[in-house]
Amino acid sequence: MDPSTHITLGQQVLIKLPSNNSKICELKANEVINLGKFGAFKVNDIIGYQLGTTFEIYYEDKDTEEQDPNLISSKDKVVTDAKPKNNHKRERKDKFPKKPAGKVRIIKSSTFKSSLPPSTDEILPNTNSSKNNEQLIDIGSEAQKLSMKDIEELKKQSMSGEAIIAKMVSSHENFHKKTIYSQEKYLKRKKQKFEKFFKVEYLNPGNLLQYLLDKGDILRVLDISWESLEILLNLANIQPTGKYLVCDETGGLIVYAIMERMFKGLNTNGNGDDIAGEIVLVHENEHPNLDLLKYSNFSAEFIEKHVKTLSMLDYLEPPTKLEVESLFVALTEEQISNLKPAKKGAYYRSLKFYERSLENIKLSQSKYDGLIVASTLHLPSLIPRLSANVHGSRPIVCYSQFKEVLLELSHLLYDDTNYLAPSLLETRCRPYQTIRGRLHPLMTMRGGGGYLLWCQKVLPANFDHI
Amino acid sequence: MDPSTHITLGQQVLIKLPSNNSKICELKANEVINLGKFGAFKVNDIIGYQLGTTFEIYYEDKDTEEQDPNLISSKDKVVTDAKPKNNHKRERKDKFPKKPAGKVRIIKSSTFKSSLPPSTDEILPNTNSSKNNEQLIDIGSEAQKLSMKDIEELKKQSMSGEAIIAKMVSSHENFHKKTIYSQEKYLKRKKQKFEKFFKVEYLNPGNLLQYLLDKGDILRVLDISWESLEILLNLANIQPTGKYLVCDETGGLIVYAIMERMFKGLNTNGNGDDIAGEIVLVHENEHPNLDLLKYSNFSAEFIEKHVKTLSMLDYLEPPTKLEVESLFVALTEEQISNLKPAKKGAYYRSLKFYERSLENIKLSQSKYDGLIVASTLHLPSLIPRLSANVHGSRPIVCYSQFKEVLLELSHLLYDDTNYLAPSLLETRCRPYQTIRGRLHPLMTMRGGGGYLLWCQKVLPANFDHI
Amino acid sequence: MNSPFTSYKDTIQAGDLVLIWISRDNIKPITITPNENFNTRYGIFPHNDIIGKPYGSQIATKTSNNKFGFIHILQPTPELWTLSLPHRTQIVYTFDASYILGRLDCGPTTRVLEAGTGSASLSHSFARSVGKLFTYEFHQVRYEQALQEFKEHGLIATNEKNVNNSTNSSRVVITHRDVCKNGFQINPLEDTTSLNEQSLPSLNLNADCVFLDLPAPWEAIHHLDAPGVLNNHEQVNICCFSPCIEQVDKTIEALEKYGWTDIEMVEIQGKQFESRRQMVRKLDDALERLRDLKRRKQEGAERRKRLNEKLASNGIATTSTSTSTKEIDVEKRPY
Amino acid sequence: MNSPFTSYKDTIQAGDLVLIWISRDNIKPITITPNENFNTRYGIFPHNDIIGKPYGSQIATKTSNNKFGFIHILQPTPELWTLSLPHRTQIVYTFDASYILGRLDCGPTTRVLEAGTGSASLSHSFARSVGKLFTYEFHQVRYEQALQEFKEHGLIATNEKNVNNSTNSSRVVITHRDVCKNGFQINPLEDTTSLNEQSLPSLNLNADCVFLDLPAPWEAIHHLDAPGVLNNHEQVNICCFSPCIEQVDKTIEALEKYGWTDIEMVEIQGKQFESRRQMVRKLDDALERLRDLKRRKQEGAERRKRLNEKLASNGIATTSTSTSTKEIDVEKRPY
Repeated sequence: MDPSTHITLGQQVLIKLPSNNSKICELKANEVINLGKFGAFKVNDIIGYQLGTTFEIYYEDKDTEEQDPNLISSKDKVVTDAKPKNNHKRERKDKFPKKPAGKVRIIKSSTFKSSLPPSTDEILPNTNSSKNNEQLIDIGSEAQKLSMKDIEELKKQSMSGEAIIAKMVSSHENFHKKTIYSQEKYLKRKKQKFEKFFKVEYLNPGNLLQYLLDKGDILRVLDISWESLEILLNLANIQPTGKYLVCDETGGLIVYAIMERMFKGLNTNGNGDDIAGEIVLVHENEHPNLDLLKYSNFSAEFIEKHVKTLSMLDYLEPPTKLEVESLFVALTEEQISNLKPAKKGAYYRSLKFYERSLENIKLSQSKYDGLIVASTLHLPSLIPRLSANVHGSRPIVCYSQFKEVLLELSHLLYDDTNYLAPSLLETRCRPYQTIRGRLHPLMTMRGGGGYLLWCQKVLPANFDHI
Repeated sequence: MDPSTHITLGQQVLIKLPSNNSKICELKANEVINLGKFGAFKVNDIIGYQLGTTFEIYYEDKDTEEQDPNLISSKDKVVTDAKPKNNHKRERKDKFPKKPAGKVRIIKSSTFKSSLPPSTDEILPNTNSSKNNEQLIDIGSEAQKLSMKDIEELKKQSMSGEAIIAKMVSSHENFHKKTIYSQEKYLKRKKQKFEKFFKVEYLNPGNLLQYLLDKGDILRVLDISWESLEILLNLANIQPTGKYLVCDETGGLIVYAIMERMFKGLNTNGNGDDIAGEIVLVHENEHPNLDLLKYSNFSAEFIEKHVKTLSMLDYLEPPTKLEVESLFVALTEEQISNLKPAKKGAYYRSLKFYERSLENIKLSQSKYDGLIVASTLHLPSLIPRLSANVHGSRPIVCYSQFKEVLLELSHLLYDDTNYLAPSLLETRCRPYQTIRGRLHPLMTMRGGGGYLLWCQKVLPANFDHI
Repeated sequence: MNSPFTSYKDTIQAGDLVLIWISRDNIKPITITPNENFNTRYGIFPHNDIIGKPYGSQIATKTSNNKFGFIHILQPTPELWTLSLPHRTQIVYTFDASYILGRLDCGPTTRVLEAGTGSASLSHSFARSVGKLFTYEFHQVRYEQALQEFKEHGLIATNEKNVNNSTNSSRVVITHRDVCKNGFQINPLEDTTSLNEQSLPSLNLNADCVFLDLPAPWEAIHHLDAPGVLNNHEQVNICCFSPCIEQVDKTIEALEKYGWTDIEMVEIQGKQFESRRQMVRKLDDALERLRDLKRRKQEGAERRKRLNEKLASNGIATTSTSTSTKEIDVEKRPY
Repeated sequence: MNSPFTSYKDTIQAGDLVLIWISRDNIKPITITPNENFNTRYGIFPHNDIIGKPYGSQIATKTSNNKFGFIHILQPTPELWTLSLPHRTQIVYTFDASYILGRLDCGPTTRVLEAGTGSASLSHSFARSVGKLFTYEFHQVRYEQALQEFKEHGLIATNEKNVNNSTNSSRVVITHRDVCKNGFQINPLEDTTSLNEQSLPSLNLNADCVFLDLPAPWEAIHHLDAPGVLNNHEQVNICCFSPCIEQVDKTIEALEKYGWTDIEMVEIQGKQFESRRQMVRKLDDALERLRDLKRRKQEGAERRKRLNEKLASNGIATTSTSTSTKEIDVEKRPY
């Protein structure tokens, strides 16, 4: 099964909840995933379906529930987001009792609009109901004839979220008096509260980024937006066979995006032996930070083969081959086999270091098909040194959270004939509310998203020889 | 007649043409204004109508045209935009012969949509005509059955622009085969070419700014947009009775906008004796530059009364009263009457300078209800000195074409307890194509428009005394 | 009574409506009252300490743990007032408000129609900058709240006699009305308005411009043609404010039907920036750190080598990296 | 034939399609041909001087007036190709193109449907980044132009045998077709397509994603349900690109009707900045200029006074102002 298209065991996926929250889950065989108030399900039940499928959790038989083998025993390993926040642990437990794992069924649509109960579809388009707003002062729970107890009862009767909401709407005295806007808000709020569906999505870089954004973890990836990330890939002219020099302070998000553009779908047939493309990551600390690659669906072997890492020092000031060789004395097979186990281990470590050093020298002398930089280091000193080995007519693309930083860099590059036409640009995705009859640009766009500088490496002519 | 609402002799107005170009005209009695290919009209004919009226130029009787008294003789003073560009003066003359001044009549609407000939209204909403685009390769003039000669004939027959276009549309073989988009473009192009209407608008700061923008003269006003200008007025809390310290490198546009907000409509009843508000303009050169005020409809007397000007040196380093008095010896009425005429003139000049110097001292010591700055001087050194005399709880608003300049200023003000909550902001007006059925944000928004820094002047507590 | 929104004041007096600036997100309107206290979690501020101080004063207090708390006392303006409103209400913010005032050509003699009043944030901008504001609100509670607020803010005279006398009357007239149903004409004998003059049978509004912030503005537009509503002697501008594009479309339809021309649809995009200083991180410093690491590693390797050769050595040279910092001004948009 | 858009090249050879960069607004595609010249108003550049040079080389020439003219020789990329297109054609620019590729989750194995081809600017982005592009153009002339271009660019093999063999076939298949009327299924026996394999009765497109840039995309959407068009084994993404909001509305209606979910409408706002250095103008320099003026005036006044007192004096002291300049980096959006 291709983990880029189908739900696969061992895969990292994004699970989207009706509340618009999402979580990342690793799909381990025989485990139960608990989505808190939205229910729980067994991983095995969703394996093999297409990524992008929306599932509804349902509970078939109320009476057998207590004896249901799906009921989580205390020995089951439960993946859950619900953390008790304070001392009221017992109360919390009562409010959100341990959810038994329900069965799942596929539902076709997960958009809000199309999952509205039919009875409200006739009410919503009534744009003339605004006048009635006059009579509405406060829509409190007193207008709602269904009590919480009734609702809990309905839930126990395994009624679907949709059905509960339809019932609530028909029981709400003032519902038809609401403006379409408050009708909509009301339904959305209720829906987020009672519906039990979830959607399983491929964890592409955009979804990963959205997840980090929702978690408030966006500064970890230098505040980059999806649209900035995507234009970076295009401007850098990423191709499956390219060899790219990369500096990535986003913990691997940019490397992941480049890998997806280069290799998505290619890593499933064997180990991708026939794929030539390579990413060379230079890092400023002792070890590279590619944390976020753990969410990718590339195997460790695949990553190791296609992503080389070395420190900026090793890249910019590589030792000579002589120096490297002076620190290592190769032993013959026979000599090795005569070593004591501890010595043997030490020898192999030295050998690995030696081989790695030789490879680093090679990498520091290679020519590159592009330079991609997302670094908080001072760019005017960094870029000229890193771009020395970039081929002519190949792009240099720098991302920064701050325009001012790129402004400074652009001035330097303007004055240097090794760079053609530095361009400073910004791209922003403006989302619209996408409900027919109520289309409008959304007012609350997040700030940030970053800026890009793009130019071509060129080879200046020697004007003395003309 | 109120020149802020009605077309008045001696007034400066904006005349908008079907081509979307505009021109500024002073309305002088008995003159003819020539709008080039759109015709010519007599100023007297439009006096007294409401500002905002759209007029059509028409020619009643073709046969009498040659003898028509409206025909411009070479002695008539003609205001015209048409400049011969090259040597083909004679050809040009033939193409655009001297226009006789036509009669004018009011037309209700000047929007493109509503002035479309009715026959095309049925074609335009046909959004399904896109398929037919397949058959269209090039819509050349061969598809147009009316020859230029025919069109000229129609024009001579005093047909209205609308009627000509309707005729052209019905004669165009492929018109119905065009997509709605190219239909629209075609009509618009033709309309701009043949229609003879013009609109007379009040020359408010927004119109003046648009005029400068159209002329490519926007850098003269520091690239400010209308929306930036308007938010400046609100943030500065402009009121008719306020006293504002202003630094304006836009040639008076900002002063004009402040005056309109303070006084619009008040200057018509007498000379506005009872109006208290005052603008104090400090300038960095010997003389202030308030060029653009010539387009305003405030009288010179009104401006002199309400706009005081002094140099930055006079404001920041005023002479003492003693110094000023030491340079002037007052004479008695009798002594003055005994002076020779030349000496008398010199004395009055000295007196004026003396009085002015005393007034400058007063202005440099006054308290102000707001500081408004649009200057290219280094703001971190300018703003603290200019804001010394601003009352507590009064706004300081700085406009700049460049954000970086305000960023630097904002850092300084953050660290200074005399300023509360410096905010750096940007406002942009996004125009939409406003034709029903074809609404969309316009893709080509102009860059620029500037940035604003806003804060409140405050009075820090003395923490030693608590 | 002078309104703090339409005239300047220098000294804080008892009875003044002031805005207490605690922080950008926390601005409180209070009326200065002798012997009362203003309590914050940063300390207690007696009104008596505020009375007599100039507007804009920072007022400091010592907190229990011997630190300082402070607030600023500001005179209200429409812009500061808008900032002080709770974010849950629908507010016309200053970015939009200022553009609207500009496009409606507002000046001190302008007469404005506004429906509905809503949170009255835009009403305050109008009240500051125009001659007369007629505002309409159909929601009973919001009408009463706004009426009360206009009175407290000195924008509606509480003992008014003649509304048409411009020098001596209220800046604002508010009417409880569904303008879509009942239009704009005011009959003080029948309508629930802020007018005290009950003898007027009807009022010539003579509005120079109109602002509609209604769910269905297209239902109100034809009512503008009723006698006395608009100023017939000059060009009248209208602005309809809607969130959804379908609403704009219906509004354009109605405007065209009732003879309005030169219709433009625009959107105002306002941004506010945070500025901060960003440390400049030099490449050389990063390289020096890496060199340092490498030296230590090599020393370790050599030491191990020497140890292997039974040569003891205890001296490890430590190097210190000196980093110099420079800063650059950058902008940062808040979320 | 390797396409310059899908593989890297180091040295410029005869027969190569290259982009000549003259200026930002003037980028010309040419095929390098021995003994030909490239003429600009900056001078004449013989192709022979270009052959054998590395890509990215600046080529200089001496002009008649003994100055230098120069150009840069670049290998085409979809982004540079887009820049080289005349602005009068409708182009999907890189801001939109890159977002579209991202949202459609494009990778080297992706199969894309595109209608219509138009200026083929987006087609080149797809061709670079996906496994297979099926593109449709209903306009006869544009179809032929695009077909010719894809062949010249090595994106359509001119001697192709089997389109379904992914390793050895064209990256692009273009079909002359009105998809609104006739859908997406390709029958090489009947259709005017770039396929040379005439024996295939029909082709499984198995598209993973769809891009529609049509005046009426809603008329094409139901055709996607025809057998073999979409990949039924996985989630398929669609992007419809329209200028007008009414078009978007009709598209949403059709998408919902035919079972598409999670519909989002967005607009990409791309900006490009010019940066420049702005001189810092100091207040002190301005004041010094004014002081200088004042001194001269006072000297003049005193001189006149002395003259009046019949005391002749000819000495005028001139002062010179020294101005120091500093610069600040600013951004400037071009119009």
